[in-house]
Amino acid sequence: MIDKKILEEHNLTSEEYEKIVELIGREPNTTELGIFSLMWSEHCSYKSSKVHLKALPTTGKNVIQGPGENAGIIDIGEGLAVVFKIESHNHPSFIEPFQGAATGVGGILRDIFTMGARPIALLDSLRFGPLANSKNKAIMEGVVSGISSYGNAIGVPTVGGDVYFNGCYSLNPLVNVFCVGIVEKEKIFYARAEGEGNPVLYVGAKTGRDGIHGATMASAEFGEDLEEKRPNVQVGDPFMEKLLVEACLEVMAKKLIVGIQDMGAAGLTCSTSEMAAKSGTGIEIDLDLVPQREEGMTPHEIMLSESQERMLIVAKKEKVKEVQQIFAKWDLDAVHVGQVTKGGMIRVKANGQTVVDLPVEAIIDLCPVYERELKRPSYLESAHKSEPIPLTNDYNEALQKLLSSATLASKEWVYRQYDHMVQTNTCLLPGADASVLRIKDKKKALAITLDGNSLYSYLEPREGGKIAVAEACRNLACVGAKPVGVTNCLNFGNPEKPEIMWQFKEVVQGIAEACQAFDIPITGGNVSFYNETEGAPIYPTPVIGVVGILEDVSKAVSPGFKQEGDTIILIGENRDDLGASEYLKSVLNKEKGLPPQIDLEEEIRSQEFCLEAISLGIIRSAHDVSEGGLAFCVAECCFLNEQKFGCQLEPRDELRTDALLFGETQSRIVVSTQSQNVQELLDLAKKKKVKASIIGRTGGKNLVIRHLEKEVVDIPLEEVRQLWRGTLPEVFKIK
Amino acid sequence: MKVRILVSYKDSVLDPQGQTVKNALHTLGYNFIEDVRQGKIFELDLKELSPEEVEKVIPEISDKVLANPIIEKFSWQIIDKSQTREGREKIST
Amino acid sequence: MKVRILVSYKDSVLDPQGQTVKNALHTLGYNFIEDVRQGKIFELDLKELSPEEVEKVIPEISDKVLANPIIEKFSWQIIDKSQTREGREKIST
Amino acid sequence: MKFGVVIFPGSNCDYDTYYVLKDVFGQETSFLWHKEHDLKGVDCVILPGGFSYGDYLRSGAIAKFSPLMKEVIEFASKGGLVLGICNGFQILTELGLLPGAMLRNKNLKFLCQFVTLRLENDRTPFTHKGKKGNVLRIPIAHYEGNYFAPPEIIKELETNNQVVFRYSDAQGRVKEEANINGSLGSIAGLTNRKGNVMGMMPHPERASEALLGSQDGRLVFQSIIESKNI
Ligand SMILES: Nc1ncnc2c1ncn2[C@@H]1O[C@H](COP(=O)(O)OP(=O)(O)O)[C@@H](O)[C@H]1O
Ligand SMILES: [Mg+2]
Repeated sequence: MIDKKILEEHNLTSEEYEKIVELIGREPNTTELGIFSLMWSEHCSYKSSKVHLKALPTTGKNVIQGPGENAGIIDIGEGLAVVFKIESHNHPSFIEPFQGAATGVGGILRDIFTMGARPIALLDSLRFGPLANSKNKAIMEGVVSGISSYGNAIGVPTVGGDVYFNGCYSLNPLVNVFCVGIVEKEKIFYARAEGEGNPVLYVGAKTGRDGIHGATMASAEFGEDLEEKRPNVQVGDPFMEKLLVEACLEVMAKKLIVGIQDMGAAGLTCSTSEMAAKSGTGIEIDLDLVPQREEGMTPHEIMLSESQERMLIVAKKEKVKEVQQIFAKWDLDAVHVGQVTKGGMIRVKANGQTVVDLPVEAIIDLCPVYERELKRPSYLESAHKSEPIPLTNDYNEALQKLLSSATLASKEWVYRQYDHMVQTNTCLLPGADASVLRIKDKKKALAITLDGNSLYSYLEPREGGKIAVAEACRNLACVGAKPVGVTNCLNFGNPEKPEIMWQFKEVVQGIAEACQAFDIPITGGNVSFYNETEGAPIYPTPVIGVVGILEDVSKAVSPGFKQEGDTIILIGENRDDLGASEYLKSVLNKEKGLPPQIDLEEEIRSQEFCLEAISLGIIRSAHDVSEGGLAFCVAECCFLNEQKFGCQLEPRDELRTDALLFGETQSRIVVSTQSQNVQELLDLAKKKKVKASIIGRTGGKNLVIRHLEKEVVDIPLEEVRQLWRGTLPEVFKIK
Repeated sequence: MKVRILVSYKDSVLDPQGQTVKNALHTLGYNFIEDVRQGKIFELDLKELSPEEVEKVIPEISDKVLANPIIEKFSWQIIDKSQTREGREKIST
Repeated sequence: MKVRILVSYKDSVLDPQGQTVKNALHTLGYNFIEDVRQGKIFELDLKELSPEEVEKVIPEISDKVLANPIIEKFSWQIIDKSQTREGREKIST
Repeated sequence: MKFGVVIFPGSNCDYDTYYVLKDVFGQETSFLWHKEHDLKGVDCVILPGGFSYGDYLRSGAIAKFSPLMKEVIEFASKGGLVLGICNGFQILTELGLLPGAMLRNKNLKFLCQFVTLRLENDRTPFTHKGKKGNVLRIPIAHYEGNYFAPPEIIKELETNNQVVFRYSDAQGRVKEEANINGSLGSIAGLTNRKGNVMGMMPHPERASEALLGSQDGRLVFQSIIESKNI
């Protein structure tokens, strides 16, 4: 008998259970109930987010595949397409940082190569609690080495990402991994189970009792029972995955198969039912044939296992031998476990008995959808209440504090653990605004970036959503690339709470608005709810991944100043925007105020100007102004030049000095140029209707800023550079 | 005194390292090997502690620092010469 | 039968991992720990072999595959339940 | 010059190396599958970087048993040119074609970054286009690249002038701060006694095109290509 307790264990409500009974016309057995529990979980079904995600623009003339497949696909011309997707692995990374993060990388890689694409780059967006706490430190150390161990071994470069620190992530780190692949247009593959009688093959690792209920775990808060949820963590095997990549790409290139799907969350259950659903067919499998790592596994366990590095393939009937030979070459078995059937049923046998007999439609399409209650959270009022910000009289010290805050400090400690050069395409290494990857033998290149400031989204969710998109696009503009497609990972608290749902809706609206303004499609993404531990939610954290195209790779621009004596020009305007700034947070200890308000029209003009100036070859460096404001931006431009010279700035705005130095007004870019190009640059700015002001000159050993007739900053560059570079290594020093 | 702590994946957890070693050994013809599990070992030199102290402190250290109880298990032994001989320990040179 | 093979750096080779563990333990206040060396352990399940066969084959495998004789040494033991108990083996759960 | 790039199941710099030889240098280049026994008549065998078997045990420990390695050993013993890059270097030491072994990097972390190297021996088939004392900027990407050998071997290496590259600062000074992974003698690359087998941890194939930020790695490939003349 199914009682309340059993339903609770399966994370199903009694209404949901009644609906199941109605749909299948009988009571489900326990294996079937497990299947519904997984497939109707928030993680797999998007039941709370669906209604809001509709707001996102998903079409465009270059979109080959929008949301709904393993990854999105954009046509980039010359017969090529770019395939990309982002995924979260937050809960597992908290429980077991190393393996949680590693298997996150493994999972997103499978999403890309199942589409026939060779993965060419990974990026990671990480959020941790303050490093003064040794637990957070251990989580970060484990996560970074987990990502590095998997990505490096498999030979996909991790070329960028971002890391932010905030108290809200202390018991809830975020690990979002973004993967990009390239495929020839006519070689794209989909998760299809077409052709009645076609064999279903199981390849890759054996099935064990791993992560049973992982998807349900990602669909519930962590509470007291954390310990019990622990065994849901899997160990990644990048070597196995490497074999899978090569073998799968080979059978796909030879067109020996019909469709392919990885077994990620919800394992065999999800792969069989999704493949069948997309093709209007059914699938029949025999669990006795499924390779198993442990003895005595029940059908329930086999169907729900989340063992990593497994794929399900529907092969062409007459090509099975050939498929198996290719897998054998890579020391892998391709085991024939079932076939495609007519009639839309998932039928599973074990020991000669039918243990699952469910209509695909009930599992996938008829899952409940919720329009949950919304409520504007009450914290906003007090957080927005304006209060005087004390003026400091030591800006040198303030800048040093900022530079050595974990969020702004150099992330070299992180990315030097990642092989970011393998595949020899990385032209702009991590450290730039966006990473640039050449496409061998082509003139054009890809530029990729990730962004998402959750403090903005916490203090004004809609603005935060907009800014995340705008800043990611601005990062691309700074290297000379035009955005072509967006993916997003939305990390939030418990959607059953009206305040969280409101944050979600607002952020999504903001993202939608910005994507419409930029006219770029969202081709997919991921929603991670229930990022709460013992009732404390994380800040709403949208992470935006954008892929762009650089028409001529040789014109890529990097953020570091290039030569002494160059003119420094600020694109955009300095305003009094200290609310929600990193300065308030790390120097004055306040997470308050209104974030900067973005004018998307102004933003687009700034970016278009930057792109044109780069294509004309009249700027030598470009770096956007974001967290830390103008002073930090210019400091980074100095740090990133190899000759280690400083600069002198004298901006003439009538503003509070702290706002001028550290305010986070949007749509600003700092560029540098040789004196002979200054006039052309200013003329172009006029033509493009953007504000451009000469604010200083590169050179000297110090970073000097004058404002309102006073020298407000004057520090030896090498000294602060050591501070900025040394912050994370100092935290993680081996004693 | 010397304590040896062995840390390895729980039996239900996949051990890719052990699997790879097993496959390599099979390729080399050692087919009588049915399974391999790989783990870590820590040899600790300690100040002399009472048996009760050891009983308390070693599991504590293992749980807190050496093993991740979520996926790993540990076992430990006090090593003394006589036992080692009994255990037919051999050091290759 | 089960054989356990322990592989660790030779004493002449620096063991930074062991050092790091030792330092971590000291930071946590376990100051009575004087030294830590870290190594690898392999647990092999074998078909029943004669004592002579084991004597031959285990060192062979260890030398050829499991340990790199330039930097590592190995030792091994046949594990049987009774010995394990003597060794005061404890499995945490 | 005919090149062969060996593919182990977990190699991941195989294609990078192939691309440089074939497309950048225009050389006849083929892949050599590790399970076969055929060197396809090449003049130089390259063991590329990567994680040949996942490297769970020790880097290169399992690759040394691949069928093709028999042929590689024979080829080397007859004086054929063999270059091991990164994981390839680790495999060469496991095979015994080069002395020594690799420990984990001294900071116990994977390291991926450009480093500077001083060229110590310009009289090998792999470096004769350079000059002793040249400073090269080439990236490394490894976890186990901390070269170790017993003192008597190190002495022998020095006496026989087998050390080819050492980690140095940008001015070519060899000092402990520049010895990024802790290698004995700051050794980044070495040859066998005869000089026809070289292993190096840095990746010359990642520094052979201007677009990638350095062309210093070309020295190695150019030297091999022109090695028939020495
Ligand atoms: N987790 C990470 N993994 C790899 N690279 C990272 C990571 N975090 C930051 N980086 C790199 O460090 C540089 C600075 O990051 P960030 O300050 O977030 O840049 P921005 O604010 O311009 O987006 C970027 O080049 C980024 O790719
Ligand atoms: Mg930026």
